[in-house]
Formats: sequence, C-alpha cells, structure tokens
Amino acid sequence: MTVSVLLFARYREAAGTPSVEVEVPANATLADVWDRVRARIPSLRREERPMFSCDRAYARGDRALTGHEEIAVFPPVSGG
Amino acid sequence: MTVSVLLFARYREAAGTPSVEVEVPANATLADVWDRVRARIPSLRREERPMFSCDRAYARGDRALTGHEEIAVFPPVSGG
Amino acid sequence: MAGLYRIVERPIDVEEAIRAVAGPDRGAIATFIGTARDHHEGRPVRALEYHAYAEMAEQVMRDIGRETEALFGTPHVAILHRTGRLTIGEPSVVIAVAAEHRREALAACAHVIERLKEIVPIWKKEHYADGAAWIEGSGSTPAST
Amino acid sequence: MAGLYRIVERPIDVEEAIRAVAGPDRGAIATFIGTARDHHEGRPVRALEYHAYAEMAEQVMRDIGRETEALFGTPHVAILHRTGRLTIGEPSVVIAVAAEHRREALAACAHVIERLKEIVPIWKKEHYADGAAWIEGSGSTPAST
Repeated sequence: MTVSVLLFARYREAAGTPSVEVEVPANATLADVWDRVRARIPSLRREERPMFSCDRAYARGDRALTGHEEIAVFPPVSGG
Repeated sequence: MTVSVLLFARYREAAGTPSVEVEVPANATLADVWDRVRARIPSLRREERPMFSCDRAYARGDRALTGHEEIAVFPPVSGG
Repeated sequence: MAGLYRIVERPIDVEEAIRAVAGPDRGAIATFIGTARDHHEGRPVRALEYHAYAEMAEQVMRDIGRETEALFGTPHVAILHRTGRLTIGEPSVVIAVAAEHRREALAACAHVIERLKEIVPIWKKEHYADGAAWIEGSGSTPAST
Repeated sequence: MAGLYRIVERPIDVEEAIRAVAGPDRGAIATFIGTARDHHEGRPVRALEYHAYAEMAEQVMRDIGRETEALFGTPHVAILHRTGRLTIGEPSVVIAVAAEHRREALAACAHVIERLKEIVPIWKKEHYADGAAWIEGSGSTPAST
C-alpha cells in the first residue's frame, strides 16, 4: 500500500518537503514506514529519536497500519 | 506621653474613628497602648487578636515606645 | 531591586503588572490574579470591599519582593492590590513575576500570593444581599513567628 | 469541558486567554507566559521561530486540558501558542487557568506548561547572528511511557 507521511520541523527541513509517499506491505508498522522514509531521504538517516503519530495522536513504532491513517513523523517536541 | 493610634478595617468601624489618642507612661509598650485604647473604646474590648505595627513594620506587644512612632493596631489581615 | 508595589483605588489590569516585570533576558512570566467571587462558603456575595493601611502595605509588599528574590532569584516582581468596592469578577490583586525560566517564575508567583495573604495589611469585607462582614485572616503575628 | 486551545500565527496576548477562563464563580486566575528570550545557554538569540503540527497540537492541548481538569478539578483552561517568527520579548505561549481558589489554579497552570513542553507537537528554532538551530526536546515518546 502507499502511505503518505507528514514531516515536521527539522525533518521537514532536512527532507526539503512537507510530506513523502512510500510503498509498504499491507499491515506494515509505523517503524516499517519510517525505515522506507529514511531509505528514500538520505538526510534523515541519522535521525534516531523519531516520534510517530497516527490520526493526530501519538503512536508507537509497532503500530500496524491500515493505510488510511494520517501519519506523521517528527523530532522530540520543543514548544513553550 | 500622648500617642496616636491608627485603627483599620473592623477596628476602625467598631471605633467609629480612624485614629485615637491615649495617654500612657513613658516607655509604655504597644500592649499598654492597646489596653488604653480598649478602655476608651468599649466596642474594641472583645478584640483578642490584634496585630501591631510601629512605623509601618510589624511589632510585638512588648515593644517599648518613645512616643514618636507611627502606631497602628488592626485585626488579622485578609487581603488577596 | 526592580519591581512595582502599589495599592490602587482604580481598577487594575494584568498588563500593567506584566509590563513592569517583562524584559528581553526573561523567558517566563507567571501571574496570579485574584478576582471577586460571587460566593463564599456557600453564601452568595454581591460585592467586595478592600481596605488597606496603604503606606505599610506597600512597604510590606516590597519586603515580600525582596524575600522572593532571595528565595527564588527573581528580582522582577510586581504586586498591585486594589482597594474600595469591587463588583463581582473584578481583579482585587494582580501579581506578576518574570524570570529566565518557568520554574522559578511559577514558584515565586505562588510564594508572593501566599505571603501577601499572610502579612500585607489589607482587609476584605464581603457584601451580601442582607448585610456585610469583615473577613479575618488566620492571624499569626509576623513579628512573633 | 470549557476551554480555549489554539495555535495562532498572529501575536497572542494574555487578556484573550484570561477572558476565556474568567467567570463570576472563580476567585483565582493563574497565567503563564513564555516569551522569546535574547539568549540561550550563553549564546545571543536574535529571533525565535516556532513550527507546529497545528491540528494535532490543538488536539493534544485539549487532552492536556482534560488531564488537568481530572488532576486539579479546574475545567477552565486556555492555551494559546504562537507559530512563525517572533522578535525578542514577544509571547510564544500563554496559558491561563481559572479556579475557585488560588492553589489549584497555580498548580494546574504549572502542570499545563510542563505537559505542553513534553507532548505538544511544536518545535522551536533559534536564530543567531550567524545561523539558526532547531531545539530538540528531551524526547520520551508519550505513547511508550
């Protein structure tokens, strides 16, 4: 399935794009998606502390996807 | 010596005056002054928790007076 | 010591206190606003009235600012307390503390309101539909503690 | 649940947050304002820039409001966070919590800013005379803790 991944902050800047599409097997997890994103975008390869969200709520890397979620990956937050 | 005593809040209302003058011996204490004030103003006789100040700083009842201080007596504070 | 310590008879607003403490080297401002509440211990309150020994109150508020700076390292403190009659909802007191970081600003602000209620010579009178009553503090004498 | 939770691109002010939480049955409003500081770890900062995942950020701020109400009994919470470029001294975040009494208002306000910094998807970039850097949080993943 094709999933679109939103990128934010340093990840977005490193990727040069606000979102990226990757192909993953059915039932792929967020961690699988992140692996494909990093394979596609070399500047993200050294990012070791990603935070994931599914449909605007935090999710863990082992979360399995249906392909219909709004997915985002971003670095540890620093608002305030 | 004659000392003038400022009254605040409920004490002022009970006394019907913002200040009262009393005669006390030289070297009288704040507690002595308070005794005279209550003798003069019956509506203050039941007040058992006075706070004293001398020259705009808190002082204890055993503080001896020169007669030149700004003296005040008032109930426990309740600002905020 | 920087700071603003004032008993005022007009309405007070939080912006005035914030302006008094803000500055480019500070990343955090904590404020506390006391407002006239419409009830007290289950009884409806129609209005509040505050009376102050203004000259001493401003002196004691300044002392609280000094104490707060010593405890929390926060020299930028503002305390404005209103006197006279307040309608429900109006601010009676506004405190603002600015600091480099959030934790000392928040801790210092909480300290200021606690100390204000303990020692600043101000008194509150509650007005009800059928009368009024002075509120009395817990009343330890600061000089003896 | 009452409350105001918003990511905004324009300047924010504390009065807006206060108005959102104030009410006649509340005697205390605690606020926290984060402002753009002119230095960080000894280095001069010229400007700040905040980027947010706005839709999720507002959702998470609302979650923090719910959590805060559960912990402190304070349903009246406002959180406004700015995005875009800020000049030094401008507020980046304004939090206001109203409660019947001061202690829960102050404790709840402190809780909100701690949680905001932990979990709301917003990122800060510092601009210096000679470059810029994204600031990274301590980064425990909320879902795994």
